[in-house]
Amino acid sequence: MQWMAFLIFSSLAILSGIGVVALPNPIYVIVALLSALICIAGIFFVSGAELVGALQLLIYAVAITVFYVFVLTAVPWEKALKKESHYKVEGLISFPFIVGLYLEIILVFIAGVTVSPQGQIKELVTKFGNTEVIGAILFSKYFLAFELVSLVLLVGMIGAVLIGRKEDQVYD
Amino acid sequence: MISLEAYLVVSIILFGLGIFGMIVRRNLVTVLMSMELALNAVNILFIGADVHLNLANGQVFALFIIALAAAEAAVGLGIIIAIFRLRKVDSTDEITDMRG
Amino acid sequence: MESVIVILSPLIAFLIIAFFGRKIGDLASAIICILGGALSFLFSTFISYQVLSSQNPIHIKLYNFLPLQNFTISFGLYFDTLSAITTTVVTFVSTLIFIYSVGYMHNLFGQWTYKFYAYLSLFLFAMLLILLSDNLLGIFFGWEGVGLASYLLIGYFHETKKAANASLEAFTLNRVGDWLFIFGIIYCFYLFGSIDLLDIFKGVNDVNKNLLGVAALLLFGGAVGKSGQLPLHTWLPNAMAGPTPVSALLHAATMVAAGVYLVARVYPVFDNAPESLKVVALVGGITALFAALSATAQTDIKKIIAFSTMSQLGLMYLALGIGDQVGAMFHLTTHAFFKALLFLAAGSVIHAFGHHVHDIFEVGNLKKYMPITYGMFMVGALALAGVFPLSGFWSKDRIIGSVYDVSFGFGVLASVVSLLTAYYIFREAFVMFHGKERHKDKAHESEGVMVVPMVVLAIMAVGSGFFEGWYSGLFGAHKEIHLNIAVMSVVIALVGIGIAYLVYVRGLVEPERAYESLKTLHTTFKEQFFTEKLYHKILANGYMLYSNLIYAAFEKQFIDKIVESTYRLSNGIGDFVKFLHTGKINHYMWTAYLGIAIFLIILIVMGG
Amino acid sequence: MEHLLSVAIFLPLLSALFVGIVRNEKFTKLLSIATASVVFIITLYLFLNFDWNIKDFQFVSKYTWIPQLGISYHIGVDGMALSLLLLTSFMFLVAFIWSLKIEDRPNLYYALFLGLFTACMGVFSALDFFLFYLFWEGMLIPMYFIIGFWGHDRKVYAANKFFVYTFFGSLFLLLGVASIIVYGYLVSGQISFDYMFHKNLSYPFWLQTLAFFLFGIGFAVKIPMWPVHTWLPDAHVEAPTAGSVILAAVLLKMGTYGFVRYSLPLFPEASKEYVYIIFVLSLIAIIYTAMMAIAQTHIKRLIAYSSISHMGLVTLGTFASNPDALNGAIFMMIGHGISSAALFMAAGFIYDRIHSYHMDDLGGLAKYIPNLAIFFMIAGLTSIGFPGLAGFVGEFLILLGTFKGFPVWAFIAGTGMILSAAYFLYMYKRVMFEEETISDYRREKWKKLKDIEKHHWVSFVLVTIASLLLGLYPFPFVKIMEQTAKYVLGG
Amino acid sequence: MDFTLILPEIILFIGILLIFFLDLFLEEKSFKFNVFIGGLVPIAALISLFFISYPSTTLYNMVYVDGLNLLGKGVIYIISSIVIFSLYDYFEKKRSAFGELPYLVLTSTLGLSLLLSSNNLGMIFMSLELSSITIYILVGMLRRDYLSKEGAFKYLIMGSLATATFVLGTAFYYASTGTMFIKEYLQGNSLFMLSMFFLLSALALKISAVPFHMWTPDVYESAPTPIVSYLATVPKIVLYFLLAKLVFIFSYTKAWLVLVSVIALASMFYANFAAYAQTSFQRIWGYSSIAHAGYFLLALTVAKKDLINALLFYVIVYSFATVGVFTVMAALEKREGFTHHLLDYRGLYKDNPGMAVLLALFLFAFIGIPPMALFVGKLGILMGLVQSNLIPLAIAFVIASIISAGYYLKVIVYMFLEEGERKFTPAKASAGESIAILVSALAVILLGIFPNIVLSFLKW
Repeated sequence: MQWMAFLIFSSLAILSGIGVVALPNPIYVIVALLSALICIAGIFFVSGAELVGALQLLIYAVAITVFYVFVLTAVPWEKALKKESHYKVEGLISFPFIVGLYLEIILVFIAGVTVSPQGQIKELVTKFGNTEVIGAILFSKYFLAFELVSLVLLVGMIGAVLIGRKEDQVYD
Repeated sequence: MISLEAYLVVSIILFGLGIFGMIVRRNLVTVLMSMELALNAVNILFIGADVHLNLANGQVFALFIIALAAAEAAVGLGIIIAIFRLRKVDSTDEITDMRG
Repeated sequence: MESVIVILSPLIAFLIIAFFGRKIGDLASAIICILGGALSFLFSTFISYQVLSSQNPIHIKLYNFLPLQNFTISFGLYFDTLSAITTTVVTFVSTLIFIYSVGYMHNLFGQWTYKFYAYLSLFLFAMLLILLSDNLLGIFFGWEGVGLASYLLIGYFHETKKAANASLEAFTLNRVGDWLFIFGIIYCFYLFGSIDLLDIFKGVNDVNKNLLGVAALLLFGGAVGKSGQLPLHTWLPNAMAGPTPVSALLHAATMVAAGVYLVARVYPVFDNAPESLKVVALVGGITALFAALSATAQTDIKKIIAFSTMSQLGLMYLALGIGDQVGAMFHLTTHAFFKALLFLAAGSVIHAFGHHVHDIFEVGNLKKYMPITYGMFMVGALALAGVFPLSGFWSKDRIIGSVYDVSFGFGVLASVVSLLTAYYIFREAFVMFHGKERHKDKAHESEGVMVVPMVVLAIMAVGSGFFEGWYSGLFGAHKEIHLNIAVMSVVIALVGIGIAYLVYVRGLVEPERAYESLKTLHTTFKEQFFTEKLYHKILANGYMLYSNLIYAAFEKQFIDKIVESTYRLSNGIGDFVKFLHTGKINHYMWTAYLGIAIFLIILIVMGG
Repeated sequence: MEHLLSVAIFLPLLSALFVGIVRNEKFTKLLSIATASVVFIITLYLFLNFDWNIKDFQFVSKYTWIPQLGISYHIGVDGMALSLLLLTSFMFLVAFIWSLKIEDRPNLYYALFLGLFTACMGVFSALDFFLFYLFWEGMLIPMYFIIGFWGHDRKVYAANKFFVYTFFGSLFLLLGVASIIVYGYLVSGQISFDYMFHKNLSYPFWLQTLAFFLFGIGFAVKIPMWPVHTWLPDAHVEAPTAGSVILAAVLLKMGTYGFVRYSLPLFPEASKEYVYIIFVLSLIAIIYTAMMAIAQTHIKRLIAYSSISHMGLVTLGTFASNPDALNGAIFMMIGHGISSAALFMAAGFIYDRIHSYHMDDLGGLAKYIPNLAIFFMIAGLTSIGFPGLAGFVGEFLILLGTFKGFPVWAFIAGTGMILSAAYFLYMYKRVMFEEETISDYRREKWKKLKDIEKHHWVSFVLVTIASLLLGLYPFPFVKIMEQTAKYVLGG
Repeated sequence: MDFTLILPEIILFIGILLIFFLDLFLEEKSFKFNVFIGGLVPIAALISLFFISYPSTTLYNMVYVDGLNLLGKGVIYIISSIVIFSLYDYFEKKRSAFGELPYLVLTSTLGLSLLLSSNNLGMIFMSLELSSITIYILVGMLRRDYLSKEGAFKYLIMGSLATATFVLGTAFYYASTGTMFIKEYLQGNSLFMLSMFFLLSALALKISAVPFHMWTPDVYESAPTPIVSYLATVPKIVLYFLLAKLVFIFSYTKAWLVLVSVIALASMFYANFAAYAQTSFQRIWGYSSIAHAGYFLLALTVAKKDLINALLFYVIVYSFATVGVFTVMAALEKREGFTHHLLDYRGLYKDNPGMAVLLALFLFAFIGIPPMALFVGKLGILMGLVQSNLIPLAIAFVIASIISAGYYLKVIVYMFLEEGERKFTPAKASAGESIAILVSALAVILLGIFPNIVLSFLKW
């Protein structure tokens, strides 16, 4: 069952990913990206990472996609359609390398992955629930990092405003 | 339990697609979107590793990545808008003032 | 002390003239120069007297020059019979020629002529260094010193291309000799562990004969260069571009004879390496013949005498080579007198025409206008030809006698040379002083200051031969005169003179017609068997051509190009890279991705 | 007494600072000459107080500097270094006097020269690799600007070529230094840049080989040896006169000094093993470069090539592994310094007056500027090794010493005597003689030529006196180097 | 919980907030004041460093402090401070006097400062990204300047590639070791190798090594010059400190040596050649920094303490020299119509001797002439390479250095030996710029003569 769900989500995600890369119209690309993100969130849910999955849906699927849509309206996307949406030559040249990357990853597999499971999160999760456990880690060990995340988001916001704002509104 | 290899394969395929998208896309916004895809692909691997290792640190990291992707997208889109304002261009072959 | 004055007085004269010559004027410089020479002569006479009377060489250490690992080179003066007498002769002749030069250079006074006297003093100093040094390096100092003086004096009229070229040639060819000489010194140093003459004389018997022969030949190389012997001879005729007193002093009486003196000085070395002596004899003999033949075809007043000098020096080397050291030295002495006399007389002729006449066929019948000069020249010529009882007879006869003792072949050669000598010198004499008047300008007899030295030299040229016995006695090498050879020599000389007389005074054969009919031969002789052409055209020009070629083709186009091309290559690669950098963000990604892919391959190939 | 050497090294730098601060032309010139004189007197004083029987370095001062890297401020001199210091201070004095009349940015000019002065003094007295390299490279910048600012038409090209070429060499030198320091560290567990420390180590042959070639590249470029010599003619041609003087008289000596100070004592076996490489290059330098010299029509280029030729003889003597030859090589460095300096001064004077270095534009000058002709001749004679002048003693000792072990090489090298005479006199003839070949226009123009002025006189006379002194009484100068030779050759 | 260990970061953070609110409440006129305060904050942080007792760890081992990273912090505070001091005049002249500037720079410094102290890849990632995003913004901060935006975008995209590869590497690291702490892990494991590889790629991109370098010249050309002086130095110092840590866990893999040396060699030679064809002085510096990345990476080929020490010293002095150069350039750029085209530098010595001399000083330092400090760095790396038996690399280093001399000299030639055609008004350095230039010049010379000032801190 788990496998089935995983396979479905992952193949959908990959399909959507191909859509992100291949579709010409930016609007369709957003839709494809959204679909890919949702599928990835599905993978998260399948794997028992509910919190991350939920946040993925919330932040990514909603917030960021809205961003993109917003920008695409600001930057008239019809203009983009008048041109080729892809660099064909570059695509052709780089495709073998991408495939090469995949093959190499597979080769690495053949060489062998040895990972020794060692944690006891499962037990904790069953005791307290996923979100609590994550929260506990986040606010103990990764407290500082979490603060940094907030700072990153703040800075990102400031930056977006600073750079993106209309310049003639600022006095000289 | 889904094996780590499966997560890895999906993750790497999506990562590769994202990178490929960054190489072939012409529109600035779509380039940025491909970047999002690549970033998010890695999350799968973290989750897989978590599952496999029986730990939760990867999920924390995945959260960081999501937040970071948001911030980066914000800044990136801000820059795209600024470029569009200044030049009315939106594709990568038009922002090649600096070369050589 | 006296002995130091001998060598210092010309040096002091040189310094005074060099520093103050411009202030005190040319005449004063000349006088200082003469004083320097005279003082030197006086003291050297005194020293010679001391040495000869006491039979003890005087050896004075001056100062330590150079420390080597196991030996310290120090400079010193060494007066023995050989050096003392030669010094006296040299200073004597030099002083006379200095005096003569006052008259000769008189018309150039006011044009920095004090330089001339500075050079002359320098020359005398260097010459005395050769004669008196107690070690080989000191001799080498003098050796190069006279080379420099000769360079400066030949190039005295440096405004002319001819003099400039001649001086360059002289110095360069001398340097070839010096190159061999200095290795001779070095070789001696390693053979004997010392370069002091006395140490060398002491050690000659203890060293390997073959190695000694090499050392001897290297030293002889220096002598060859200095004496203008084959094959380093072409500079000597060309050196006549200098003022005549210079030719007389350097290129007849003293400097060129330094080579002979050197061989005589280190004669023990040669003596113990008999093979080397054969080379000396051979070189001397061939040069003697070669130069005599060349002289017969020359028409330049001074060049004939120059070739004669070369020939006579060859004879001296021949004498050294067959073992008659004393004969050679005695001939050197007499030769100094009569050859200087000849040059001064020739200079007198040139001076009479305001330094413009150089060809013997430009003048004629001068005996009418310049009787004293004529007389002097005749005395010199007779002495050179070896007519009894002039000095040339005694010295030359002694050599020819010795040569016949050793080898009949060389003897014949010497006789032939004598014949030719008599012929060419009298050819010059007769053409210049007899025959038709070919000159246009008015000739006049030279003034007293020039005549007096000539007369003194003439007296010496006539009389010095009678001291042969005394001279030989000093060295303990007395030699009986072979009457038959003496008679034969005189006859040969007279035959030579006769031929010249018949051709150039009697006009028995029209010279021009003779030249026409013997054109090839004549040209060959005149061109010194084409050796000069060979050296100038092929060796020197070839060297220049080759140098220019290598410079243009290899140095500039290859070595330097490599250096420059590195810069061009850098720029070229830079341009190419610039072309790759398109400015498209996709390309940036692509490059980065390419890198990742390649590095992954490396990673997998290398393994963990 | 103890710090006298340090004073001599750093006094010029101090003066340079003063020059930069005060910026008064007269003060600059006066201060520079005073500095050079003081330094010269100090070195002379050291020279006179030097005990030539002691094998060790003298006037040593040593202070810890960078303990982490084992670097110390360690200076001291032996006979060779002291002679070269004497030469350096003397040459700078001469160059300063010579440049008295300079009008273009004199403050900067003297400041750069003073900086160069310190670097040169430092190179010859440093006993610590780091310190040595500091001075070695330190001389690059002032010289670069001296050529670049006061050079002639192609000054930029020449300056860059000089800089990059020398830098090329010195980086290899640096690599060599690094390798021996590291070896010392691995062997003794103690990192030390000290010369004496490394002198007492003995390196394995492979390291000697490596370091010998790395050091060799560095020194060979500086000397310069064939075939890395092409920067020198260009640098000389374009440099101002005083720059050429210092370049030829002092800077080139650093290379051979390096060979004697570092290559020979530190890598004795490699020096013996690869001696023939050096010999072949030296002989090529002697003969080939002499041929290049005679092919020149540019006076300075000719003199530059003659420098290379003479330095070939020096390298020959250096590696002949014979004390006499080594003494000769050191002596020849000094002799060549004096002669080439004088030659460049003469050439520079001709350029000042006639604005051309080309022999085709010159001729018959002996008639118009006779005093220069005299000094030019003396300089040339020194250069071609005329006995009684400074050039000969070195040449003689080198030939003498080399002859012992390598007679044929020495014999061939001796042809340099002939060739050098040929090219110098050929040049002299074309510049000074043959007045009859020049055009009437020039004759008229040159009648008004001014002969050498007072400061030229002083410079020339100083150089001539030095040349005569060294040529006629070399005894103390050779004696003082005797221990060096023994020390270097391990005797 | 010992918060004194992150005292400097706290000070920075407080400073950031302070300026943030100052900027909000004060008028535009307060820009200079803001900058002044901003410049003081790192100094305060620097002083606070002396109150930290080390070595010790805190916050669940997420933050650790030892002598080495205190040194790194000290240096980045100094550089941040002088960069902030130097930037006000430039931005005012460019009419981009954003009050946000000082605290953005401080934010980046804060991130990097934490990066120095952290041992955990999660922390490292977040702090690195904090600084990166801030720098993307700073690059695009020139008002009405299209190029600045283009540069920012290119940097952002390339930077996000670095982010992606970094997280991929972290994921592999995590998957193979089960922890995000950097520590020795000697089980040969293909996932671990991949993590090494991707982390290396990401960091190589950040330090602009070939083939991840393409953004560098563009960003250097387009970004505001004081910001270039920041982004060319502070992140690099920190990243090399990080790499110095990573080299000890990764270098036992066989591929590490090969990979790093290939990247290093490619960087050195590619950049040094590419710089020859450049006509813009800024781009030359871009390539110069790529080449230096190559030099630095050479020192990371093997885990040798001496080599790492040499590297860190070199990076520090390199940073001072770079700050000096870019500050001089900023001072020059303030003039009307100055474009950093090499032709604009002609005759600089005539117009502005002081600037030209200082610039030449830095240029010679870059060439590697003693007594400038970069020479000591070069020497150290050479010695380390020789010590590690990597003589071919050492020779390559030497050759690359020689090649690099050519284009540095070209600039010197333009400045000193050629006459300018265009005339500019004389450049005036503001007080802040003067401080920056003097501090960096002093550092370059003083550390060259007395490198022990820094070396004595490099003890582990």
